Amino acid sequence: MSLLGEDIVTEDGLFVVNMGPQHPSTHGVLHLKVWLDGETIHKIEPHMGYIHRSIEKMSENLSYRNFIFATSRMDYLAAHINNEACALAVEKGLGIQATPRAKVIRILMGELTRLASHQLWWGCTGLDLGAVSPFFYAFRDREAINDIMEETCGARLTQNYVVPGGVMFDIHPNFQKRTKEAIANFKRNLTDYDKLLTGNVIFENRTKGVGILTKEDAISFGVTGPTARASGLSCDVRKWFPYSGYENVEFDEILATEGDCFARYMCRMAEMRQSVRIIEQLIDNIPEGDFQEKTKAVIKLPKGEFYQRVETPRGELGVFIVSDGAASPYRVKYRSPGFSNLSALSTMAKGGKIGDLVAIMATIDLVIPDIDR
Amino acid sequence: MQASIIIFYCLAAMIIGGAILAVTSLKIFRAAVFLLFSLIGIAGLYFWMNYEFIAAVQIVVYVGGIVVLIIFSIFLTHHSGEDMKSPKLARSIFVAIAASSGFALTMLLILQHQFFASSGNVVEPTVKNIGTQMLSTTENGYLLPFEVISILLLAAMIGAIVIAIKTKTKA
Amino acid sequence: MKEPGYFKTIYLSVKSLLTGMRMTGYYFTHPKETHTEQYPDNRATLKMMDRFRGEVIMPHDETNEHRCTGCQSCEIACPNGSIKIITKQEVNAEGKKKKAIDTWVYHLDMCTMCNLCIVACPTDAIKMGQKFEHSVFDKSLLKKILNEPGSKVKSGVE
Amino acid sequence: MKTVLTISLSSIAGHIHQWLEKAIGNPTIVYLIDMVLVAVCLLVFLVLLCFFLGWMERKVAAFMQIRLGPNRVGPKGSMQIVADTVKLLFKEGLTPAASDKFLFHLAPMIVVIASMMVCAPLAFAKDFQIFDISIGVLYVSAVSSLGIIGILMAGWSSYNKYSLLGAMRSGAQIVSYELSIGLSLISVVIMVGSLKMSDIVMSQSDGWWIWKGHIPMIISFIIFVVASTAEINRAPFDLTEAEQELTGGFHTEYSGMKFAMFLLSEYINLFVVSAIAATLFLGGWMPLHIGHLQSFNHIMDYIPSSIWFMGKTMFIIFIIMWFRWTFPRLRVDQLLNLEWKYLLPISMVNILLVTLMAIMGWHF
Repeated sequence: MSLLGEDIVTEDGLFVVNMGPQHPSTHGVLHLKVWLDGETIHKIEPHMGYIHRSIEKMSENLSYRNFIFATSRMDYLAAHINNEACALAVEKGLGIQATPRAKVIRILMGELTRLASHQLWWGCTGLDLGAVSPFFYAFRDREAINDIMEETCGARLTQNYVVPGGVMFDIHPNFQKRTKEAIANFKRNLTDYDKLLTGNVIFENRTKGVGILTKEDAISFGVTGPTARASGLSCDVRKWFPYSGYENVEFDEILATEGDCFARYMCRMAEMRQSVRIIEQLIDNIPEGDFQEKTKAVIKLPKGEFYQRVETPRGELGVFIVSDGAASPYRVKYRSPGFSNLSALSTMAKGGKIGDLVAIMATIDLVIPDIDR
Repeated sequence: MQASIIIFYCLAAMIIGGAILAVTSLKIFRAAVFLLFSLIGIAGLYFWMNYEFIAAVQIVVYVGGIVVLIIFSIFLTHHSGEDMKSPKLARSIFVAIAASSGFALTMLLILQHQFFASSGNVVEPTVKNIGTQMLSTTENGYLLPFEVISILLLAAMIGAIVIAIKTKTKA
Repeated sequence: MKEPGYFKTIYLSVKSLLTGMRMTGYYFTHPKETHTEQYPDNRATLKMMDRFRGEVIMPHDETNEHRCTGCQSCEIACPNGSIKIITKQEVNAEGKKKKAIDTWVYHLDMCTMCNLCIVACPTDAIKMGQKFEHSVFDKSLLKKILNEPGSKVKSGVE
Repeated sequence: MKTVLTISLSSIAGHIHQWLEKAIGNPTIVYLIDMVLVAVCLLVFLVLLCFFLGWMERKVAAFMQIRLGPNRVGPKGSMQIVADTVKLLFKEGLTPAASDKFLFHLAPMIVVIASMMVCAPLAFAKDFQIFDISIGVLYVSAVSSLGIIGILMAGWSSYNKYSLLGAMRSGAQIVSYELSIGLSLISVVIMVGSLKMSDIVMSQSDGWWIWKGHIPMIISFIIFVVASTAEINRAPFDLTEAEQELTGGFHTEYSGMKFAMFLLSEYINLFVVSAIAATLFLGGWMPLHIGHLQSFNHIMDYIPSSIWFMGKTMFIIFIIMWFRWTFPRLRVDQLLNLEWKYLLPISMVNILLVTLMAIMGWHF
């Protein structure tokens, strides 16, 4: 066995390890080139593009009704929120607003999506840190939410429930009952989560003081979402730029100051509680009325540029549409949260061990199709 | 032929074969593994002689300690996978002469020595006896040799640390 | 915050570990909590959610009539081009020429079940079916013709 | 103690030996046949045991994770592991082109042989032992250190960086955890005054060491279980495999039968470690006896000694599995911290306590 060559061992004796594109903890086809000094990380270079599907380019050839469906495939764990962002951008262009009922349904669905996404993240964090069982507990709770999605939207993951002007059809008669049950169950099961990971000494050791991201770094890398809020950067789009009526709902923006993996973990755990709070406020107060504002069969946006941001479970998703007045957008650009969050990975992981890198990747909650689009 | 004799020859073959391969192998990691076999063979020989305690100590110290340290130091130095250069002929001849004269000297001593059957109190090699003997300071006690031998482990430890420390050349 | 002492650390660590073990132990001793779906065994009784989107189907009534007029709204609405409608000119009883479907081709392999075609259909001719076991060995089997042979459009559907 | 059952494992073994002596006569050949018989029996036993442990692990994991586990092949999925073994047997054994082929093939064998060798001094039942060596405990700790060489060889010869990192981790891990294992073994040896397995078991005829030895023995039992979990590379100490970090560690490149051998050795090690813990602290095959409750003790004697031994071993195996399916994995530096900062100092103090107890006779 000979250890030579630039891509294996550098002249300084640094070990070059290609983590991914097929690696159990990169959560998809992410390729990280890692320079190691023993087990200590010296440098990381993310290589992307393994799952690039040109969603932005595809959107230029689809009508304003149709391009929404493609965004379900970006951040597939928050498909509903992605769809909502696009619909909101189109509504902004048309100068209309969704009906009050549709708005509340969107918030409810969005928060259920956020819960489901955070539950999956919690399970995967446990899995990445070597505990297999959390994954199954998380999936038990996530399954209930997926069932709600299936009942009302017709699909479990890529719902495509949002259309410009509202939602595609009204909620299922069982929706409220089922949601209340799921939320009640989840509130009980949340103590399991704390017992299994939050208080566990091994987990705390693995995450506390690991992968620290300072507030300054978070700002300069454009990090958003719970990852940034754990560093003390207040950036919740739902608070700063309320959409869909989030301004009428009571909830707290979760902030922490440590900026380490444990802070990110606790931020997300607290966000789950906030999501539950929002759902509980709204579930009995869905206003009556139309679920969809009337729009023309062929939507044409006026000439101009429209930008809409929403808060996905991973951070700020921006949809930027340039319209030349035709029936399909001239240019669409998505500002995906995963991409910016990934850029901070190298800074966070430097000086840590390989095990730390896995913990950091788990707590910034990467979804690779969201990064590549 | 008795089973015991067969086992002895098997063990002897293992020791000698392992030793020869360890010296002749050009891959340093393989050499360490062959050395391991040789040491295990020696441990087996102790077992064969019913000196179980010594055999276990042989495994603990040499196999579990020294060889692992050797392998570690091989890991820590790069380029360990390449073949070593074959030694020069002159050097090989010199080593061969040195080794065979050492062998001859040992054999000479063994052959000249008058072996006699031990008489009287044969100490049973039980753990209790070994423990008492090892820590006794009387004439037949082994406290001093025991301590001297522990220097071997110290030397191995220091050697491992020296190899592990990378000299950082600062520009 | 003061760091807890040596023994307190040990006590707290062991306590936290035992809490976790108690939880897994609880589930181990309570097999009723099992959440496994009995999927292939419960095929006979398995009922999907009524809005579940499995594939596009075109319901025909007992007289082999469907509601599709061949307006091609769905074909336009489909983002993936998985619908292809071939129309023909038909002469009806009054001697008027009328557009009707010849073949309604559905490429299941390209479909993403986005429901946009169903929303676009003005006559409710198509809807989403609940079948979800679509695996086949030959890809060409995924190309389906939805209108049954000899079927015609229901009278009164414009 | 009165033998309650006339048919015991030891009497069967004795009968076979006597019959062989009568039939053949030549002591050398009888001895060789005995050895071969023992080896075959041990192999069959261990392989069957590994099948059982594999099934047990899956079921334990499944029930802890609110699912059902394997339930297709055989009753309750019990034949699943057999199906998996058959699959591994027929699988192509890949060898990386740049690997050191000789060591690559040798490594799994060394690992398996080392773990099987440790079985020799185990007392499976009353008077039923392969080799009642006078230094039993020392032998166990010596031979179990051989397995690490196999892991180092596997990691180095695979020509894979993940494997190499895994091997390095395993080296550091095993070398340090052997210390606290040794110290907790010694605490029993101090109490018994002998390294012999049979003596250790006999010394517990009136109570197991975990009861007799008060708190220090309980501490050393816990330390032994924790440290041996680390020694056999099981979660939460499975850094050498660390699927999420090193994609399988030292056995990343192994497939087919050679991978199965690593798996086999993992389960044998699990069994051996638990068996030793059961022998040293829980009385081995010795039934549960409580003080002077003669009738109770008598009932306990009716349960065959082999069942006592296996029952205790399975109990400890279950605990180790329980660890695995509950905890996250430690990081490599925390692993060493745990050993050098907590386990080792505690077990050193514990040794002093045990010695004091032994001298003062403060045990039952």
